[in-house]
Amino acid sequence: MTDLLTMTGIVKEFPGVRALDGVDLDVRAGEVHCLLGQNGAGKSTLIRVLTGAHQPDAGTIHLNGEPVQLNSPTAAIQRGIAAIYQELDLVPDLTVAENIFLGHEPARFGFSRTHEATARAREILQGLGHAEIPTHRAVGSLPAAGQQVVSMARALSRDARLIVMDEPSAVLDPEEVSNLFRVIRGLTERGVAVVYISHRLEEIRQIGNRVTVLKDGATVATGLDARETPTKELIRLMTGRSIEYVFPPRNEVASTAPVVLEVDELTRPGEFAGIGFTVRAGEILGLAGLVGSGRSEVLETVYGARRAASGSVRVDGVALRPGRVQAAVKAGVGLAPEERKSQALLLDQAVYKNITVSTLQRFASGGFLNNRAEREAAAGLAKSLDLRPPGVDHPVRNLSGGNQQKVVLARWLLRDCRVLLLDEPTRGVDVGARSEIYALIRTLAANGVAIVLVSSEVEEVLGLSDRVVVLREGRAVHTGPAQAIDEHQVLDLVMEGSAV
Amino acid sequence: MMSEDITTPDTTGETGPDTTASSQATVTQPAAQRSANLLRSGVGRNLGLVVALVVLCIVGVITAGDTFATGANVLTILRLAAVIGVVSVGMTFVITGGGIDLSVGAMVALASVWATTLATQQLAADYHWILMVSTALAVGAACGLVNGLLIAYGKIVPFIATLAMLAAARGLAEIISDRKTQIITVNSFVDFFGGSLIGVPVLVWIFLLVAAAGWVVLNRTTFGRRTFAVGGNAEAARLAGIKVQRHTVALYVVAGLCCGIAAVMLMARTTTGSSTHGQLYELDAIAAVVIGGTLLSGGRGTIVGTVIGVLIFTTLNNVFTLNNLSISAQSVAKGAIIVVAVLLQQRLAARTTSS
Amino acid sequence: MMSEDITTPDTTGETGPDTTASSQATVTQPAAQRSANLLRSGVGRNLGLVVALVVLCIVGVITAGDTFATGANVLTILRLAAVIGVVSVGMTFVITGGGIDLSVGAMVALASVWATTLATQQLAADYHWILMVSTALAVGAACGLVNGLLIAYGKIVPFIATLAMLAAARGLAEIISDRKTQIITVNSFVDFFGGSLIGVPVLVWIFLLVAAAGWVVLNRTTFGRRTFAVGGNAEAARLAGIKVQRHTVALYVVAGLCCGIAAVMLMARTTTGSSTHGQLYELDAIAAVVIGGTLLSGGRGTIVGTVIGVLIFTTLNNVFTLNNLSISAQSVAKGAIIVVAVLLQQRLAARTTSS
Amino acid sequence: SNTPKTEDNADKAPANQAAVKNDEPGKKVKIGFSAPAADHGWMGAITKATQAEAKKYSDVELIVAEGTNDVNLQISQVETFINQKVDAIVLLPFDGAALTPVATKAMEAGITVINVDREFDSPFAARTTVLGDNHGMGVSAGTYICDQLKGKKDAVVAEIAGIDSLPLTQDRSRGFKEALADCGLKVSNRVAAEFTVESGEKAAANLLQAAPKIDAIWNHDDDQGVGVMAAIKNSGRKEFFVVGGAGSANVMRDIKSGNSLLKATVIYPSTQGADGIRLARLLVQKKALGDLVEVEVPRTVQLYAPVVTKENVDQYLPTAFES
Ligand SMILES: Nc1ncnc2c1ncn2[C@@H]1O[C@H](COP(=O)(O)OP(=O)(O)OP(=O)(O)O)[C@@H](O)[C@H]1O
Ligand SMILES: Nc1ncnc2c1ncn2[C@@H]1O[C@H](COP(=O)(O)OP(=O)(O)OP(=O)(O)O)[C@@H](O)[C@H]1O
Ligand SMILES: [Mg+2]
Ligand SMILES: [Mg+2]
Repeated sequence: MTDLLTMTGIVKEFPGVRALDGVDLDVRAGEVHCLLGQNGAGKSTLIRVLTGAHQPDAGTIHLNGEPVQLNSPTAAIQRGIAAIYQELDLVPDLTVAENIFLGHEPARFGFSRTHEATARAREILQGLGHAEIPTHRAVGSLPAAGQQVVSMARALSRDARLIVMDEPSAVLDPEEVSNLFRVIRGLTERGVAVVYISHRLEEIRQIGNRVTVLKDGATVATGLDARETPTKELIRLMTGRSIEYVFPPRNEVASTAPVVLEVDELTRPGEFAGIGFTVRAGEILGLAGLVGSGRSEVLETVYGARRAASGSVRVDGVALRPGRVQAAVKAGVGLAPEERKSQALLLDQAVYKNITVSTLQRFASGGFLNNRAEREAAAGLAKSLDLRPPGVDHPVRNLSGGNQQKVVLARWLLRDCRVLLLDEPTRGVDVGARSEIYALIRTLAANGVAIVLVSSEVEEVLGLSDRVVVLREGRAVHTGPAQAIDEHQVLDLVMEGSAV
Repeated sequence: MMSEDITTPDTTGETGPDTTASSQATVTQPAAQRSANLLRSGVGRNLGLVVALVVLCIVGVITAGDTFATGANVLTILRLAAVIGVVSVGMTFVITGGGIDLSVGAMVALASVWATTLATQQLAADYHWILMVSTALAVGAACGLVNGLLIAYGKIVPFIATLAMLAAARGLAEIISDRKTQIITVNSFVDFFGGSLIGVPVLVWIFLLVAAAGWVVLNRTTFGRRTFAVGGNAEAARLAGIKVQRHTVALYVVAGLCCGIAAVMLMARTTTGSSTHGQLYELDAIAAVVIGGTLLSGGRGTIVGTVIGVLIFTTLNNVFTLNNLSISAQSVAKGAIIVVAVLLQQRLAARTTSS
Repeated sequence: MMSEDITTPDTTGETGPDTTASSQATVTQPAAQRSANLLRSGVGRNLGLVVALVVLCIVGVITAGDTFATGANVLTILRLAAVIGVVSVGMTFVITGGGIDLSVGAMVALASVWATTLATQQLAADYHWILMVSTALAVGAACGLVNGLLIAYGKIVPFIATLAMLAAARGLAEIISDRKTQIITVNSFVDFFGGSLIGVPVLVWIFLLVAAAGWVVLNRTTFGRRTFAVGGNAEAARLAGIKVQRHTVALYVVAGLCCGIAAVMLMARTTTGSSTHGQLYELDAIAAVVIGGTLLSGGRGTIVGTVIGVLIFTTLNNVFTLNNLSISAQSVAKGAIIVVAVLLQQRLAARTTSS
Repeated sequence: SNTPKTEDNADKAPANQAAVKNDEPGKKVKIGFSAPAADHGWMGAITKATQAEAKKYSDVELIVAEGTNDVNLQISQVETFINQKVDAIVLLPFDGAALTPVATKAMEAGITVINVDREFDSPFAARTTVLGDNHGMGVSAGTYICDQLKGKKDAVVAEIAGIDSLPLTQDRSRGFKEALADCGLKVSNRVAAEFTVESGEKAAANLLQAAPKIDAIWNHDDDQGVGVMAAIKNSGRKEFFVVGGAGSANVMRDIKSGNSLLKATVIYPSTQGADGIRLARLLVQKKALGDLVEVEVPRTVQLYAPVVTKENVDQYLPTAFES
């Protein structure tokens, strides 16, 4: 096999940060080349150099042996490079079909051919196993997973020789991931090369051919065999240390521990119905289910961000006023929402300001803020979460995706909550930080916080929670201790009766 | 602007902004249902505005029935709406594309002055009035081009760049005209644009044409799609291979061109070119565009809404004048009516989408 | 607005806008270095503006040295800056919080008229001029409250809500004053606000106080921090437990209050209240705020930048007057200078951050 | 003096003898001039005439400030003039009352202030005031219309005013109303425009709809009148006649031609600023106003508001302003 793409000595500097410091990457036609590295290692930056979104400060790129200059996304697209970016880059008010064909709309004399676009979009979505996504719906109204599918469809809509996928599976559930893999295999059979980024090592094993590992903006290993290289070795290459990738031991929840959160018959028509559960102090309740099963909606309703049509939420026995975030916050409920960019982050603000925004009162006397105290508190958390770069004065916008997620989490860890609602807390977080986060969640529970955890990784839900609730199409189909059920049973439960 | 963000979530809990009627439609809908949806969503989105306009008309009929409901008066309203309407169509493009243009009024003034200088009029008298028209269009487009270049390549915030153009273009218009009102002596020009076609004034035809063309371009062409994309998420548009900068320039040229057309219309209406033409058009146009439902932060825009917005403001003026209301009372009433119209629009829009 | 989106990415590929020098600072830095950073970042962000202002002053000194560089002239500039400066400080809050306020000029007019009615003046003459001041502040705050309620709870786009307030407040001012200029006969009022303290006019003191208070509130209090959060991402702010609606109302009340203060200052300067006061202050204030570096789409704002922005515009006026430029040429020059100042600001800001 | 086009009014046409003597160069005079924004033709003409007048004198240096409708800015312009130590200030205030304090300050600083068109509310704010006769304009227009409509009891008279919030507009309307009342008429329809061509056209278009039958229209301003006439032409209506205001050259030519609905106009001189310059110069150079026995320049000069009709238009056309 000849090399389709060779990148050598790529350097990219941002003010104050050397994101890429001499990276090499070579990709062959028809292979799935995996890119591994910790949060902030430079994976996304490398991808953006490859797609012409960033200009490298040094280094060369060869396509099919020819040196190329990719000085704009258009240039890269013209050379057959397509990408699914980590931060979904869709236009929320355009429809699904319009987003898929953005920039290369089927048109005659400048007039868009809507029917052709719709038909072709439907075809591509079908190929991705998502024929149910309506092509004329505004993308902004789709859930994160739906948007991810649209993003994939967009990459596929171009006749690309090389498709780059930056954490495409972060918001997908297991079934959808296998769907994605089917598509990828189809692509590689046709000789298309795929660069695949993920923090889930088991995915690398399933789909990858070769692996390149980045650390601190430099290539530390390349051409590793995706199936053969031991996990320990990969983690060591990425982090420089060895980490046991396991869940910390559970603390027993005393059956006498007071019930903190009681949710009863919570209903929002069209989203979920009759949801009820209780969480004791120190207990972790996991919500499992497919994407779209309504887990996020349940959390947001409990938090008051959505108003329940019926049903009640009680904290320490006191009913919360429905549809009032304030009431929930006052009662000591905190929500780490799933969409960090739109629901959580103040992108232009410094890291520490993002971390303290929910706890400002603590750092203020008479309304005046003590910046130093804020910075110190934030820095402490940044350290324990292994934030990279560790400074807390950068605007959050400049952080890598995984590190942004850590900032969101840090905000809620800082707050003394009675109830913590965590929606996909480890999305896009690397293995090293992941184990830190697990430990932190456990510590919080040990300190008496009632935690509700939503995650698309069944393993994580089972490994971390004490009890699980399984949701299917907005209804609870199973409630019970986490240890009494295994991954397959959960998957059976969530899939049961589904058309696929 | 914020409103969008705080508009929805608190009471209803919706976060998706565009849950119009079409969201229930499924993939396999038959064509008939699809067009019904289109109608429903089109009316639904603008229902409140239409209702506001109808209510206004009813008030007009009740308070000044004999004069309000005449064909002549309707044509008067349309003629008044025509000039600012054309400007507003251009403004809709710029705002949908995520920008703003404060210089529209000044561009109208400059174009009208340039197209009515003695030299231009002499040429037009010798050859054809089309020369005056092309001068106005060229001046408008050129100003738009400067705006666009400053914004897209000079990276100056649209508000500031077009504010600078406002000052500069009006100053230039004053210098060229020496602050004199330049009277048009080319009769063929005045006759053509002052005339009527099938009973409808030429100016109204121009307005209809520009609005229709604007609608088609915004909704049926790749240029329109890309305008939404650039306004909705410029970075995404760039990554999709759209030449965002070039597109931005084009949007401001469109706005400038519309100002050139509006200048021609104003020249025909007043038979003059003057540096005082088009005062405060920027506010009027932006108000019509925004009340029509175009998002000031970009990414969502509607020509139909803009046209209704323009009609609401002109009808309001007409009804006030017919009723001989004092100017001060007009102001207060205008403020109140705007608020009521928008509230109505929201409530009705919410109802149609939730049903 | 778009500019932000298309500003950065294309050529440089940067997306982070706020990479000031402070980004290297770590928590453990010594105090000296921290304050050096603060200085550097403060200057860095506004360096271009400061340079523009300095260049303007140098031009002033060269072209009209004997009068420009006198204390009296500096005070003239500051007095001129004071009124619009106070309005701009309020506007900075609203824009940083993701809104906009077009009604500032009208609120100034209404507050000035209300505070100078015969009845109010009679009361003030009988008791204390503080009654006139409180009337103006109350009227400003009340208008701001209405704006805020319409926007936060009525969910009307800020542009439209405040446009309605513009019309209504000016109309009301005309009705109250019967369109007559109301002359202030309470001498104690005029004497106090027209006077000086340590050689500096009371009006300038008020401006300094308001600006300082604005800076402290925006940068050192929870209220300010929340303003950034609400303007930067209202949904995130809401989910972080901030009372977004209540905060929004508060922001418009702040703007209204500033207009009340400005009305008092204008009353002192003109010894009148009038429905024609404050014309086009909305454009002037927004221009000063935006040229100062506050983001029109919210989430980023700077009082220092606003103050420099106001000073640039007022100094420009002063230099023009001193130099007797032809009036139309002044307009053209103004447009050109605005563009140059902004370009300068960008280039210099880019240099300091990349070094 | 030379070109009659931009200076000189009928009332002082014969003063040439003395004026020539006064015209001889004397001590250098630095004059500051400030006026509202030239957002309409008459205001533009005022500034132009003022500048043209100043150019005629080798001993006058004129400093013109940017026109503005912000009283705060205009006050600071006067302050700047004071800082510059000008000898005189010719001030057409946006709002007379609001500019009074700073004008008083200028007078106290020893600067001769000439108040033009919109009056200060204190006698200490200006040395001399040059005024048009706004109330008189209304009276003249009303009287003329009464004469033309004589006997017609239920005649419909419409009024197109200028910027309604200006005292001068209110004065004109008051005079008009009073004159009409004298002959038993009243204003049936009143709209206000903004002194611009465009606003005139807009206001007239609406007005013509509001009143299906009209006998006479008084339009306050001839520049906005261009738009008014365009709207009338567009409507095709001919049943009434129009009286203008201010007296632009265009309108006078129309009157002269005799085939226009415009039958008359009432003069409101746009040379007030120019007169202000002359008076300022005389005052600073301590000269007397020619043809007056009095050795001091008078405190108030109020210009006359004559009605121009086809009969006497030739007399006024040369001094009319080109708007
Ligand atoms: N626009 C920018 N300005 C400044 N620094 C940046 C910018 N973009 C990225 N960085 C920095 O570059 C480094 C690499 O970021 P990158 O996004 O490539 O990481 P990543 O490997 O994709 O991490 P993750 O797994 O978390 O997505 C980080 O330290 C980040 O803070
Ligand atoms: N792929 C999809 N295409 C279209 N609609 C979808 C899709 N996935 C979910 N939905 C709709 O979105 C709603 C809920 O989605 P949401 O993603 O919030 O659920 P969730 O269980 O919280 O999943 P996640 O945890 O991944 O966010 C459902 O009502 C469903 O109809
Ligand atoms: Mg990444
Ligand atoms: Mg979810």
